[in-house]
Amino acid sequence: MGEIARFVIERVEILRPDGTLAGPLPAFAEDPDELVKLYRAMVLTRTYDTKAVALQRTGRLGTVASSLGQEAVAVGTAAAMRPEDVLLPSFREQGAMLWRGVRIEELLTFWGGDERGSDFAGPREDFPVCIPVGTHAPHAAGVATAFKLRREPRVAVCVLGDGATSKGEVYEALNLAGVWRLPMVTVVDNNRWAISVPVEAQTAAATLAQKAIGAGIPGIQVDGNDVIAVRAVVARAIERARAGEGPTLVEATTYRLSDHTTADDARRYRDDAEVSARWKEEPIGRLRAFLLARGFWDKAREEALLADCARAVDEAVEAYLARPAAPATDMIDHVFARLPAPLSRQRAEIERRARLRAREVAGR
Amino acid sequence: MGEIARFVIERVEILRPDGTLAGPLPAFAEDPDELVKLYRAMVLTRTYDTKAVALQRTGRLGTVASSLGQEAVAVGTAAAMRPEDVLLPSFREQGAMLWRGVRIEELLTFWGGDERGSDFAGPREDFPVCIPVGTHAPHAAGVATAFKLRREPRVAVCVLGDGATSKGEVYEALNLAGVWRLPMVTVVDNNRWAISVPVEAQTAAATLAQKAIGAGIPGIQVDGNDVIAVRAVVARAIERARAGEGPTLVEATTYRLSDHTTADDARRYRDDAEVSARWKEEPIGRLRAFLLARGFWDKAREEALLADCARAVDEAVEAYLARPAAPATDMIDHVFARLPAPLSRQRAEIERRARLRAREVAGR
Amino acid sequence: MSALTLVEAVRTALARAMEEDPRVLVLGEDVGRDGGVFRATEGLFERFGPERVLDTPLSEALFTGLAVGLGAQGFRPVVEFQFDGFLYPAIDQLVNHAGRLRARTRGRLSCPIVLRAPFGGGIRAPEHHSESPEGLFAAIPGVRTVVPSSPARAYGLLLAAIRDPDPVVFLEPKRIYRAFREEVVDDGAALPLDRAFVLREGRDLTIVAWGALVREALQAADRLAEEGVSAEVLDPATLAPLDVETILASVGRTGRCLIVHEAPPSHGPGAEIAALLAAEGLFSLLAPVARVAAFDVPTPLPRLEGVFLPNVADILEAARRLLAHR
Amino acid sequence: MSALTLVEAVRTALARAMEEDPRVLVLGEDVGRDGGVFRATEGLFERFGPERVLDTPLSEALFTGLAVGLGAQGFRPVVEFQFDGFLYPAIDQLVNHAGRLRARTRGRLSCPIVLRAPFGGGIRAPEHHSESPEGLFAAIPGVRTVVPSSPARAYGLLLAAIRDPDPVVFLEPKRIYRAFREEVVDDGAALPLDRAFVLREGRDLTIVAWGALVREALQAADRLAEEGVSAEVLDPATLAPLDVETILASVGRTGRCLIVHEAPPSHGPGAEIAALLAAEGLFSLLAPVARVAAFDVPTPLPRLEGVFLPNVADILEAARRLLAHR
Ligand SMILES: Cc1ncc(C[n+]2csc(CCOP(=O)(O)OP(=O)(O)O)c2C)c(N)n1
Ligand SMILES: Cc1ncc(C[n+]2csc(CCOP(=O)(O)OP(=O)(O)O)c2C)c(N)n1
Ligand SMILES: [Mg+2]
Ligand SMILES: [Mg+2]
Repeated sequence: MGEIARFVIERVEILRPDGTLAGPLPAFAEDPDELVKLYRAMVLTRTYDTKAVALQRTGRLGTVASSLGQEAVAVGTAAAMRPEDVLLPSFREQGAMLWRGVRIEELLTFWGGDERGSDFAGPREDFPVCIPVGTHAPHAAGVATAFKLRREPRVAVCVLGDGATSKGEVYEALNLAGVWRLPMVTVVDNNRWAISVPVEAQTAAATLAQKAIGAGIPGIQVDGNDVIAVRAVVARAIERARAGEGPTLVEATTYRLSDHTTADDARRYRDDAEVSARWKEEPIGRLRAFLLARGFWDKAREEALLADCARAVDEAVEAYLARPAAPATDMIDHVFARLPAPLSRQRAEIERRARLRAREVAGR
Repeated sequence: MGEIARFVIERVEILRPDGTLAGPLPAFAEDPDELVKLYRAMVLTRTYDTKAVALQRTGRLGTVASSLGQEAVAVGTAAAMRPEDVLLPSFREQGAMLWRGVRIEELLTFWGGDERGSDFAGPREDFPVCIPVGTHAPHAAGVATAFKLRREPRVAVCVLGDGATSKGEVYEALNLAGVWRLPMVTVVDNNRWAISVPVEAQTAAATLAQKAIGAGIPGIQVDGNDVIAVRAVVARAIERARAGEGPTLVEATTYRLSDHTTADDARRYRDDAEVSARWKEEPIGRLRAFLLARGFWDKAREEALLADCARAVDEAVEAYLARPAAPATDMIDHVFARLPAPLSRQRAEIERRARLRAREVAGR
Repeated sequence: MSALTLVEAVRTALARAMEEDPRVLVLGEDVGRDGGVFRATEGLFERFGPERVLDTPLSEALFTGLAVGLGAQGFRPVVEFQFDGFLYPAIDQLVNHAGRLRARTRGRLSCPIVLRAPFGGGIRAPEHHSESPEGLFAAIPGVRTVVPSSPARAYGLLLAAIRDPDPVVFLEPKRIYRAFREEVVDDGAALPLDRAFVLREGRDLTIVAWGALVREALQAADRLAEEGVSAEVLDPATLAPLDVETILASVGRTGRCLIVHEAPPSHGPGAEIAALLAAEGLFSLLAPVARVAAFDVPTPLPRLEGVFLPNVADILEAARRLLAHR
Repeated sequence: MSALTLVEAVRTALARAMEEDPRVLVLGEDVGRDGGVFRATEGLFERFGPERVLDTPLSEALFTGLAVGLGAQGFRPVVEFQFDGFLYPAIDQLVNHAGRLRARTRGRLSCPIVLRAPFGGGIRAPEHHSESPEGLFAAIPGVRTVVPSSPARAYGLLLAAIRDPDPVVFLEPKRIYRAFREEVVDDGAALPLDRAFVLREGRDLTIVAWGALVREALQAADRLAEEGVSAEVLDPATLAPLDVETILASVGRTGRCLIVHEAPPSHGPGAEIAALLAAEGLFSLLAPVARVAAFDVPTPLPRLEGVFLPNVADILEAARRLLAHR
């Protein structure tokens, strides 16, 4: 009986929950402006999330998934990317999407039930929100394969949850990325819950980073409530990938402070006490404490930021609410590049039904 | 940056290719009768495979997948099981099926294109051959869950190939087995090829045993050309599972000496030289050398065995060839426990069409 | 006897089935402590414990295959899919294993499993949460596809599905989960599978509808009655295998058939019913067989869903067109 | 110009498409050095190299999703599935992503992919190697399902499918991969998608068939001609979206329609065609719309396959029954 292989999983922590340092700062973090940018992005994300939940509660938006407490994963990941990289988010990465240039109004448009919200003016090659858990992992492998075949120094970055690591295609995509040495970075946003299922009921694996081992690729864990650490670890993975050294799996450990979505009531399955305890670790207060301690931040700037974020969100909400619905024929006009002849009858039927609906509404 | 988890993969070898010992014999192997049983089973398997290929070549059997060179994996695995355990084979485990009491005639019946071949008289709860690669892994998890819920000391044993380890549901089943601590043992028959795709093109993982790590379960590699080692390692995994200690993944490294199936021509994609080199490691010669060296075997016994096997196979072939086809209505009568009323018209139509076919044949 | 919503009827049937048969298990995502995202399994975890109500890891392909293994071992797993849009990974296991395990082994092994899922649109839900994929399932041999359309039928059909020794896909119209109440006697009486329900008798026109749209069909029949038209309303309930005889008999009498469903029009059970009439009911037809359905496009997000989904006005309009044929 | 078998025509079209457009990739299991288990990709690896012809790890769900990612990036992946029975894991990606990526992003991203698979029975193949699942694919909005029935149509339709900017499932009737040769000009001329082919004109009866059974339909038409019956033979080729007009026009003239396919009868394209006639061609019908098909059971293993699969005798018998209606 002899040992034939050995594997180690490491964890990176930089900023402690109280804002003090647990390890050396990465180079980018020496620039206070960079840190403030990260801070602003997290605050904007939280402002957006809060507003989106409120809009849902008042019937002006569909179901939404808040990223409360997880902002560092999304923002840190996006900040580690270059514009020409491609993001493949799941449904809780608004922080990353906003960083990359998706507009608040577009997010609202999508979650308000309108496909036009995924026609981003900003990152044109980024994927839209992926709702079926984990099904975008193979897309990321495809995007990364495209980059590799074209010899472009670009990276596909896929973000998915702890629950998603139970999906077969996520493993399959990691395995492919390994054997084809693809420029693909997979960030597992381990917020400890998949709706009501805690990560301990999802897998017996001690870490989610070790999901990489079966794919023959490196896996690493990072404190996902520390935006500096997330950005540093993901950046290292991305640069490795960009340099042709292959994929990495990054597990970012965080906590879902909100309900799963506005359709969920988390008190049915977890204790308030657990949630309160986790509030102490959330990423925004932590970075604020650091910035304050270093003198990079103050109350005035905080107030100005909150006002800015509120204004940006409010303006977007107004624009979103004011936008009329698309014509009903949009549902058929964008399915194929050119409407197949046999569908032209159905297009006419859609027009007819839309007119009937308009009359019904008018008739009431 | 700190280490938070560490994993080791080990490999077990007992009998060297030349039949000498690389490690201590397990207890069962001290009994020559046990070893001879294993030897006989491997020889029977090879006799069956050889005959099945010949029958296919002469149009008397459908496509078949020989297990030439891999007999130790199937036989060693089956020998480690108890009758009340459940085997979930893929399509190359005739050695295991025969050991467990499936009759040669039944195997031929199935591969001859007749479902009655999977209505085993022997191991009634064993699963039939699974052709869609890896799709039986979740079934094994289901069978193991049944055992666990009923608190029965039984184990589900799933055998699948190196190619199958790329299938998502195999990972999913391993992960479930881990988190539910199921009495399930998965044996990966790593014969280095998935049709024309070598295992190096299947995964970047250095071993297939490490596929266990992401599922949080133990993984171990064994020399799959050594029936003693396979039986020992699988038996240990099974007894662990039986004792409630959870699942294990066993990778048995072997080599597919034959074409993938009778529909394949392996010379299109691999060198004869590679194959010849691997012939030196095949399991039957290796065990024979050991038995001969210890005086447990001789030429007369060998000849008698070959004659016995040939006779058993020939008798089964005769019975198989003599068996008339099932009535055509069998295709509908076993779909549901009771024929749903709406299908009774189709049943009548099947009868009608069968009569038409009989007339067509008669008319020629 | 009490007035239940459809989702309560589902829950009541699940509890009854678990009570009467220890082999019945409930599994899926969030079916345990959370009670399912629609609360269809609420209270079952507390009542039957973690060995009867199992939250699985997040994979539909996995838990479908898991159910096949459990079923082969004699359990009767009832698997919840959270939404219609997550049913598709089940198809591989349904076609390649569930639908043929009995046939493949000549009955040595079998597959007494139920896959339950909420389906259909009209609740302004996110993408992938408003699909009507019944056609994909109805086309799978060896598997029944059952769609209830009221609390009482949900109760009786779900009990039948669970007790049935073969695989059943059970699609629950989520739009009417809580839309109305109906008296349901929790007496364990199952309703027959493979049999269409004649919900209203009529002479001039047969409306065939299933799922959430049965209500609209009945409303349309009421309105038509006011106009002096007598519409029969049929709910096939088991979409496959389809109760051919009841449909043929009805249209044989009325001479007109309108098929109403939320799924896209083409290649599904609506087509099958029309095809049946074209093959075997042709000479009793007084008017073309019409389908009122969605469109052959991906389900749009909620803002356009009102046009995608058919409603009472569409049914009435189509009915009147058929009635114009004399 | 040369006489090619169907599988050679597929290979010729693949080579042509790869030659003319560097974005075209071939991927799947054993498509590289092995040239595919049916040799449809033979020689491509040697000619275009390992960056254009890629053997993937063994997973259909994976490589379907991989193709979606490649397609979104502007590649035109042509994915080979080894057999029909392994197509089902693709359905999740097809429904939830491939068929709606363009609609979902209003055209910002799209999905120009082709999924090729041999399909159908009659070659005495093992379990899962003789399926006709075209109905499941035809029912997916946003995805075309195309079935060629001769070498020339395979060549022209595959070129069209590859050049088309949207997803296509391309099902190749394996039974006739090498059954006969046909002149195929390798001039890069594509055939139109979404259009049925009138393979033989006739007055008394329309036979609609696709895939391997087109040959049988034509043979039946020959036999009927000997009996003085003039049968028109249509091959829809693109099963979804279906060329409604050509079918309606034909049956409008002949008054009789016989639909012939290898798939189980219910809930598929055969039903859709019959439904179409019941809706829009009713008053030109002189006889019931008949389907000659397999049965609603799992595809049996080869020993019973001869009864499962329809043949010329079945077509003739059904045709004569329709012709008895005057
Ligand atoms: C394939 C699939 N199954 C089920 C669901 C319903 N669902 C939405 S989110 C979710 C849990 C996801 O958990 P995780 O991956 O940890 O992501 P998180 O929600 O925590 O961000 C489930 C089950 C889905 N969206 N997709
Ligand atoms: C899901 C699926 N895809 C494709 C195939 C076709 N096929 C049959 S065997 C095989 C390779 C299997 O390789 P491996 O798992 O290593 O098993 P081995 O044949 O070597 O025993 C393939 C691709 C299949 N049977 N199932
Ligand atoms: Mg989570
Ligand atoms: Mg192999």
